Amino acid sequence: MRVAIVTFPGSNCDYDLYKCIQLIGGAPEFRWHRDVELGEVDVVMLPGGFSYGDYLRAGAIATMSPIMDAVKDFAKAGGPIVGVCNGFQILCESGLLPGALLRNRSLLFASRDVLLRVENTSSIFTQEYEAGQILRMPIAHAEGNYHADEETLHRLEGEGRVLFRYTDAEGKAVDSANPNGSARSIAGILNEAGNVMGMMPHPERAVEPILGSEDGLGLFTALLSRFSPLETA
Amino acid sequence: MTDRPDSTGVLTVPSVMPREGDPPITAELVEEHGLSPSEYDRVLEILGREPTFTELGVFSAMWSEHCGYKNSKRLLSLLPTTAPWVIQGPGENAGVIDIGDGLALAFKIESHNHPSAVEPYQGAATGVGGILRDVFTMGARPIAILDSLRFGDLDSGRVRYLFSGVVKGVGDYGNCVGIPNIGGEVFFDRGYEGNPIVNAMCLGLMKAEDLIKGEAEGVGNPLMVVGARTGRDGIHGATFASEELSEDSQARRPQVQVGDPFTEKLLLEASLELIKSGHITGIQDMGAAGITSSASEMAGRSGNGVEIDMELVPVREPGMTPYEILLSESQERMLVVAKSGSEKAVRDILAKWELEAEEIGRVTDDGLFRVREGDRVVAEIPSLPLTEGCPTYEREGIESEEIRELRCADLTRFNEVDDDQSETFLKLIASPNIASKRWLYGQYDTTVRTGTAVRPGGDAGVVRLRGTRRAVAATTDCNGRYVYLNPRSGTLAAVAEAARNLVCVGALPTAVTNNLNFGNPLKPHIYYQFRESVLAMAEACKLFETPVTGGNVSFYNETDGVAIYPTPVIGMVGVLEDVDHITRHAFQNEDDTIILLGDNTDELGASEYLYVMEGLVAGEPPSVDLLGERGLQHAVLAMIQDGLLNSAHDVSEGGLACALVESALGEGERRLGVQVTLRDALPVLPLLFGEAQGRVVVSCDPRSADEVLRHAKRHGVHGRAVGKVVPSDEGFRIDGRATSLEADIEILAELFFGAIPTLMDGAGPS
Amino acid sequence: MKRFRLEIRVTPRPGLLDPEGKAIQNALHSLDYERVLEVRVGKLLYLDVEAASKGEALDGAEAMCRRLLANPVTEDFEIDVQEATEETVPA
Amino acid sequence: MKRFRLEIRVTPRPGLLDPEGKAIQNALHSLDYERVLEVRVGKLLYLDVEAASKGEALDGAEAMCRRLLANPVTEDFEIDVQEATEETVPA
Ligand SMILES: Nc1ncnc2c1ncn2[C@@H]1O[C@H](COP(=O)(O)OP(=O)(O)O)[C@@H](O)[C@H]1O
Ligand SMILES: [Mg+2]
Repeated sequence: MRVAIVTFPGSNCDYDLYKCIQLIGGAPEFRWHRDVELGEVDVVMLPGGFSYGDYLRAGAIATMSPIMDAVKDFAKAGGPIVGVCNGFQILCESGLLPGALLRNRSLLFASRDVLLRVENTSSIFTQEYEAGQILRMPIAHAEGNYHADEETLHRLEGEGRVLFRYTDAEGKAVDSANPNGSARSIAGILNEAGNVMGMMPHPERAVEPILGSEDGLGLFTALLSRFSPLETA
Repeated sequence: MTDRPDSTGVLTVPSVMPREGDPPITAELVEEHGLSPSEYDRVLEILGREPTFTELGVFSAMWSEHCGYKNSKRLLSLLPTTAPWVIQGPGENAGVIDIGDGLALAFKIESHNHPSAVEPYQGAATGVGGILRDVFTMGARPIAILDSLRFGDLDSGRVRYLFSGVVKGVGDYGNCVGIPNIGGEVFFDRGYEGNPIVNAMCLGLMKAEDLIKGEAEGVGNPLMVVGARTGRDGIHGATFASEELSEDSQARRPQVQVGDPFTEKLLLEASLELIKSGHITGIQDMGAAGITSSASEMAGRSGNGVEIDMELVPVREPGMTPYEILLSESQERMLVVAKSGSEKAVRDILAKWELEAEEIGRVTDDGLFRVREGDRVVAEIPSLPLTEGCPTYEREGIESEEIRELRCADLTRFNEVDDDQSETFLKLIASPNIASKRWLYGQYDTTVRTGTAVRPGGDAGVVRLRGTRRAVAATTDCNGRYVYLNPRSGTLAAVAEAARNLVCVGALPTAVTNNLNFGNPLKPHIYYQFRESVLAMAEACKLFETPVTGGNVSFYNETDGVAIYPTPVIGMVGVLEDVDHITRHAFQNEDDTIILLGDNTDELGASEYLYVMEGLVAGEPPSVDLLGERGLQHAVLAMIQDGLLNSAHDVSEGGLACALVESALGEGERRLGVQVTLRDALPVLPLLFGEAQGRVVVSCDPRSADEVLRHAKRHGVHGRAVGKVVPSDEGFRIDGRATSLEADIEILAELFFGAIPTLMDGAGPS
Repeated sequence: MKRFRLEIRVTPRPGLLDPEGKAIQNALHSLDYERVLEVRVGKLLYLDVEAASKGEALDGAEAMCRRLLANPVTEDFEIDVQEATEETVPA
Repeated sequence: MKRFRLEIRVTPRPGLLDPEGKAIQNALHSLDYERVLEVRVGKLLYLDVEAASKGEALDGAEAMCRRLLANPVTEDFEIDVQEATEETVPA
């Protein structure tokens, strides 16, 4: 599995994703925001961080980067795309995913572990999880409050495109378990075609016991299982 | 610069000329620049003539306390600075130590107290920015941040404003650059009401061979400014001497530096790439006094000279004078000495990171710091006397009578109480100095870079080192109340506590950086505090074999003539040879045996108990037995390395009762109960809440308890099993001879985790 | 070519929660400004541009808002334009 | 008592670094809006208040700006006030 990790000025989880892909036996490659081609890759990942300092709106300026045309073409052609945190914000800002990420309702940056319930296990990203499985992984963001109009939310729910929801340990999506005020406790979603996903929590930070959780691994190994595992660049 | 005569040939250089419009040098102007008459005589001697206005500004900055260390240098020279593992001691942007496996750790702490008092958000943010640059200019990639903060009591709106602004500033900057925060401290006490303390520490990792220094090597090599443009930010206060102070001039010349972490991130990547590329010979952060200090210090260290042209510096605003450009403290800038012929390569690397690099001068062989404005030379000063020639002083130090009285206050009346302390106990748990600091570090990214093995909230932060079995740990510590009441024992306690914290996570204490936050050193009672403190630090660091590789001095922390508590913050780093030794402060299993190492004493002086319950800052702070402390720490490390311990936690503010609560609650996810019996023949208050030093609460499997006690004995440490970990619904219970303390775990958790959020709720937007 | 100063006001769509506005309102109430009934927070952008005419400056600004400066899902925008005079040119 | 709508514009002091403005300007340049010469970013606040008169509303607003809404060290502010009509009352 060859994974292109796109680095924007201000990305700061590119390296973490890189190590994570290596860990599971995939072949990561960095792409720079000024590149115009992605090259021969199986998966594209947009990392977390503060592209362009989060100035204007988180993820907004990154959508103007030269590489984004190639990313959009890759999406159109059905290639799998994962956006984590700032990557999720960029996907929403660029229209590859619906909705927007607003400032956390606490108005504070939120950094802690959260619990997520897996809502859909048929997507190419979540097929290794069990339905209703509770995952633990860190969040670290100031703008993770997912917002979309009622109609969009309705469609997301109806089409099984809500991938993860913030819940408590019992799997209940209670308000106190919602770290940022997201509509319907949404933590991660899928596009209509099923090949583009974005999430605010950081699965790549939950892949080794020493980090406190390995629950993020499933997302990456699910993708790996679709491609020849060891294809080193 | 190419179209000008060879700048290394002395003969072709025109002589120094005052600029048109420069104010005349008068005794008042000299005084406003903070130079004493005898210091000014030294300036005349060095120059052999009267300085220009620009030169006066340069001397004023370089001989300020901040750059020149005039009131601290002599005492600081007494600190131990060497050990086989020290690669770089004091004198560079950051200290560097060997941590094994070919890796080196660069680390340093720095204060931003004054800027944070004026504008908490930007002050704290730029403080973090500065310390990151100190570390990555050494060639090290920053891997962790710690922050050490002090404020007044949270019941004041102004304090809450400062606190929330500072925390947001520290967080936003580090979060954006992508460096995890792994720890630090915050302490609230009226002693810091008008004058908060904001110290930031950074750790960076590199291969030992990648070390690069801030030196201007190679005559003829070009000097380049890289990064942000120069504006009128934070120009030395003395600037105002050049014009009448008016509302208008205030408005036009904001002294506040605005941080841009986005540019910093790019600068970080570009700098590390530059250093790897081999195209540069030196690099230095432009910190205090900007271009002046970076250029002259680089010249001074190498023994060469530099010539720079102010017209070549990219500026943000038109009409800036050489004086302003030289002294501007605009952030996110570096000074680089490139190899001759590598100018384009340097520019290309910066361009890749969307940054500018401009050539502003050259390294010369004449040992002079020369500043041009086009064809005119506006300053020409011998580099070495400028950077090293600042007069240093030893001042008179006398203890304050008033503080001595406080220390000698009679506290025996507190030995009389023996009734139920449950209410007191709950009050203490909810004191912001004891309660969980999650409100604060919940705003800091602690997990980015996927290296953080122990996050903030424990005794010390731990970062694993990828590709090895190793990890590094770091902590900052200082109880200013102790140091206020007794500078000597208070400072010994700070060093001892830092080392103890490292040992509790399983690390061997290795080296120290310090931040000496004090009042006005010209006052004898402040200088007394400073002297006693530095002497004690030297003694403790020698004994713990933790050399001091750098640090920072912040004087004049006073409001309306009242100084903060003397606060010599100890930033200590340690090494774990095996990540399997990482130990946490939280109890892990029901039925584990709780063992107390070290002695309970009847000391109640300077305690959080006295502050919270009586509003008192008084009494003799807990005494420190350095040798006993060393034995304890060796014992704990040995137990951890033998795999005996399930948790280890040092006893500090709030005493034994509070330490037990912290271990029971952990980070709040898996709460456990506690049943402990204490047989000491001690008065109730010191037994429960006294802050005797040299104590650690550990827990282990009951079957290992004997082995743990044997280890303790072998190291001459008093150890005894005091109880066990129980399910949380069995509650929290301490039985003493004359008292018993009981509380519900849920209530404790609510107070412990809820205290600061409740106080900060409705603090308003920042 | 003339120089124009554009004032662009970007505001959250009505109906969208504005926690910052709410927090400011609460803070004002706690400072005893009880008669503050509602607070909404937006973003203000000043753009200095060169253009042949006011109309051109305005058209450019609208395009920039649509493409980047405002998020169509959550924000509305309003633009004022005036020719830059000595006074409006920033220091 | 009448209802007034205050528009408060809070802007960074001239001369102060405005990294956000700079980043937006660069982004606009990369979108080929080369003729954007300068961008400054400020905050926009709409306050609906009750007051006896326009003058009272304005005085109150000034005090609120000084005490809370603008940072006196780094920001300037400007206030416009108008009587609230059906139209200006927010949804
Ligand atoms: N308290 C201290 N203990 C030991 N060394 C110190 C202390 N304070 C400053 N130093 C050393 O003096 C040198 C100058 O420090 P400093 O002026 O803080 O550097 P800069 O501000 O440029 O980063 C540094 O190498 C620093 O490590
Ligand atoms: Mg420095």
